[in-house]
Amino acid sequence: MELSLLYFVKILVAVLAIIALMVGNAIVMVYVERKAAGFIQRRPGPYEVGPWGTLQAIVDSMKLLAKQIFVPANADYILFFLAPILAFFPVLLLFLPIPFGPYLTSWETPDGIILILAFAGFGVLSNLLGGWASNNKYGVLGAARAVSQSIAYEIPLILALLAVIYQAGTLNLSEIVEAQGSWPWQWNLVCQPLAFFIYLVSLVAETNRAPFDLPEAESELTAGFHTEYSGMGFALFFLAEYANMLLVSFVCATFFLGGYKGPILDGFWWTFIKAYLVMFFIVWIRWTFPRVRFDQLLNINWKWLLPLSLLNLWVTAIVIKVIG
Amino acid sequence: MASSNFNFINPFTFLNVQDSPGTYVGDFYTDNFEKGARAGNVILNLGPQHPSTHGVLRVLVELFGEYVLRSEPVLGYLHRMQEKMGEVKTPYQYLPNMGRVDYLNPIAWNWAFAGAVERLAGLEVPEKAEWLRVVSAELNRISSHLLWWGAFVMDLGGVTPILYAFEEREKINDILQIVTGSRLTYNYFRFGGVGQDADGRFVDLIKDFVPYMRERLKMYKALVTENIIFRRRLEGIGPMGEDICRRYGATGPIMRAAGVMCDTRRLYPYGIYDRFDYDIPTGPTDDCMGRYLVRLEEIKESLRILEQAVRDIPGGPHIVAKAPKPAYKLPAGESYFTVEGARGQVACHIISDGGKTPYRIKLRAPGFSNLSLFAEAAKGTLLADAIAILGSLDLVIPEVDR
Amino acid sequence: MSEKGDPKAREARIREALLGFGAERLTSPDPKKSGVALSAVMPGERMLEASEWLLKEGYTLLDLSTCEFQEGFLVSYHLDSFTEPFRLALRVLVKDKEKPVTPSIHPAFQGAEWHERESFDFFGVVFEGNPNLVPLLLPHDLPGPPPLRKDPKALASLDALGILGDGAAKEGGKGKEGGENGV
Amino acid sequence: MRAIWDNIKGLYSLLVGMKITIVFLFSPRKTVHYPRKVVERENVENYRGPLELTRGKKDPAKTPCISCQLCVKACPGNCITVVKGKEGKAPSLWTYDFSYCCLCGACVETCPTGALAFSHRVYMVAKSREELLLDLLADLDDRVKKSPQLEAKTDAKSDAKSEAKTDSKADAKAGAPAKKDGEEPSPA
Repeated sequence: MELSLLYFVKILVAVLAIIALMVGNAIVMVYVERKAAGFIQRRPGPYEVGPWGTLQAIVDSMKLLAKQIFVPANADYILFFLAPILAFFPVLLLFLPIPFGPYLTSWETPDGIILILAFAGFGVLSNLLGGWASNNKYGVLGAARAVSQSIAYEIPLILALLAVIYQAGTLNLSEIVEAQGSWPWQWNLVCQPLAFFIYLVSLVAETNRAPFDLPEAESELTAGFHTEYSGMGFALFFLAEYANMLLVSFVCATFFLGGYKGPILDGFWWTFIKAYLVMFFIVWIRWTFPRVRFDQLLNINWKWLLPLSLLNLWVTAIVIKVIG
Repeated sequence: MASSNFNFINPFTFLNVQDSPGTYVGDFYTDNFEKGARAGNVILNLGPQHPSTHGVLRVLVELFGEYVLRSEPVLGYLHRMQEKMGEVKTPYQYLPNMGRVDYLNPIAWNWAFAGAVERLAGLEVPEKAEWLRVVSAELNRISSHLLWWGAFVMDLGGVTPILYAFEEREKINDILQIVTGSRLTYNYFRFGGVGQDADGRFVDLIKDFVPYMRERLKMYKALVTENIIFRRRLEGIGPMGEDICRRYGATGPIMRAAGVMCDTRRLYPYGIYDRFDYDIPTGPTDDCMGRYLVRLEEIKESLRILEQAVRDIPGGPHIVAKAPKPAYKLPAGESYFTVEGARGQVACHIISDGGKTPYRIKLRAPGFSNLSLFAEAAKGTLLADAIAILGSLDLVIPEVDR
Repeated sequence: MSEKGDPKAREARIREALLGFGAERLTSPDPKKSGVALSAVMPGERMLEASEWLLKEGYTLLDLSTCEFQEGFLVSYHLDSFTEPFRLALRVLVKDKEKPVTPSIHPAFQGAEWHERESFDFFGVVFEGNPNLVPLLLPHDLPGPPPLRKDPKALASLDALGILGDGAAKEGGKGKEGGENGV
Repeated sequence: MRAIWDNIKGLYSLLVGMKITIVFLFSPRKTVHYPRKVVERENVENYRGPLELTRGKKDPAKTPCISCQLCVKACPGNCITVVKGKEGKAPSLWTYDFSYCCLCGACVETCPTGALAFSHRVYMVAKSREELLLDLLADLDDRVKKSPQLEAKTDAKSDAKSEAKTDSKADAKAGAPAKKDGEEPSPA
């Protein structure tokens, strides 16, 4: 793969498209989430701004842009401002190897999933910095929770993906999609149900969403690591959260739900439909379940998910050896 | 410190501050609390503005990691000196204050004060008024428990159930509005009766409400009570046995969850409670789950009382013929009247010297005693558990602070 | 916990015990009229012993209601056992108005800590032995005398009200506007 | 072993909870969307809003108030001011500070002539404290202008009921914004 001007232009266009996708996704998801929350709670949700409240998210983001950024006394200035930026920008990179459609991959790389897993760790770094730098005890507690949660759940997440990687024999995301068929029973969901379940649980924990939203546990730590953030700082954290959700949903769609393949007419729409179904699932459980406690959260990981994912990996390896 | 210029600081300042007490200038209570703290432990102010302290309670906690070593509630952020107000107003004028002491369970407070005055003055209450009192008190108990249920689940991170609880609460508000005219701070009782008689719609709505509520309780059970996350969060958390309850004076569902059948309705029957057939639920366990289950059972028992009440409605006037006027003077003497509120024993102690206004009014708030137990129950638990214990005490801060 | 038995025997037992702790003016007012079954004036220094005994009997401190009279501060401890309808009102009369001090019952009833702090806030009665006697409901730097103390002219006499006697109020103290301009 | 089985059963309980919320997601909303819809008339009728002067039995345009000041004395919040007029007993000024009112009803209950009643203004809005200082005589004049004849009480009730029926019918037409309730506008 040679580096040419065309190649750079392609990457540049891809990055711009990804930024547009992330911002657009955040706006859509804020609306969907609030509307879904409203409907689940039997109230209309956003209603007044625009038809059916569709402009609510845009107006909210305008408000956040215009808000004063408040810096607490004794906060660490550099880190305080660096943290939201660090939360947002690495996610850009993570979208590069995702195959949205058959030919719609920003950067076709043989080890795409390695890239994603390697840079996914940046998110928690920003949480840690944000909580630490804001000189707030809630923030520090939230940051500490974020780190141990993220580190713990990365392991079963990787192990669950590894089983699929064994099966497909490749680290390239497009090839993983190609290894699956068009019909739902040909997807990895069917032959790797346990891995799918483990991945589903871990992705909720990795994105700090309820019922695993301990770093920002509202009723305990007010807002956890972003307690002191207002205006754009908060907006960037928010954006990063939704971008992370979108990313793990795309990875989920790619690995387990057949990616861009569908019963009729393969294409990027299938990826989007599947990813947004996963997103809806995340939203749905957020408004259904109470939050787990921190030691329970770690127990679920170390006592259940980790052994199960190891078992799954082991069985997969044996089966592959026997069959292949 | 205004941060107009950039100040680059040592990132370890945070720890250093903790190592040398006195660097942070806390207020009176923080300093007082800090004296007992071990160096290196974090002292955290939960509140007065905190999502799960329900109003303006402030709890100082000393944390080691996430473990609560010590805690001390700091009250007084909503103190309104209700007892002093009672000494400057005539009893009749003081009655509306009772709705404001505990805004979630005003009927019990109405009853406590009206009962104490009636006891002192020797006023008889007509049968119809007693019926209306019982019905409104039970409806109010259900609505108070419903709001607690929602808020408690919200403390544990489940945001949705509180809005389901509000659906039922709105129905109860509709019913109580027929007789009281208001939806929150009811001022319904009068000395020697109640303010307004009920009409047919009142009874019809109650008849509709009882089966509806039973159906909803099934949904509550499936959605929350049997949820594994919820159960794991509550089972075995914050045990409060009979001994600790007695030492701290905790009453109501907390004491009943500890297995003591303490209920003023049974022990000192007031109103026409002795006519109805109902059970006093006592908890299977004395932990948060036990307290939760006791309260849900109490909703069922209140529904049973309502069901029996609408079957047999007495006639007659809703207030005595010569009801006390606003300038009514209490006879000299003392009286003590207790009522079973949603949170425990509500009591009113009146001393009168025969003057225009009462000589002294003491309001016994159940939440006050229940909260004093928190410091001991939360010792050594995780922060999240401490929040769950705080929620399970069912606090209403205006009532605690009075 | 106290055994359920004959109410009269129980009353006799509690009476006897309270007399042993130095109770005076033991009366049993009609519970229907006053709300308490047994009222007694205790010497302050024996109150802790009495409450320890009552805790063993299964009693609970309901509240602590202080009131100012001409004779001093009357601290009423309301206790209940919840197993039988027999509520007690134990009173301690703190006679010294300049320095009102009485021992705390915190070692027996830990819940009394807050009630005592509340009385300290409102009346300035000091409870010796309370581990944390700082203002609870009022600000710690509230100027002026405690808010529920009354104007000396408006003070009623304890005997005239008859609340320590048999409950029958005598004519007295009538016409006084209690607390309207209490200091 | 039992703990493991419990946890697996617990997963089922999570599915039950998810089923409940997804059913609610697709079931109709419960909110009464205020500017477009209003609550039923029956619910408004027993609401105790700010005070209003009733209309006299003999002369519907006059208040039966005799300026006896009993309500002023009874009020715990001292929010009523009544000034007696020069001719007769009728008041010349009747103001009432709603911001101090606790809606306890002491005035209504003490009034010897029944001149006071609670209005049912659920939708009253005030933008400043001054707007809450209500002049009840002016309010009475407004109402008299609107309907000079005093309707009999039973008529008013049946009227309200029929209106409530039309309201509920309008509500039943799915989504169609119900016509505005016949509520009296709040005094500005």
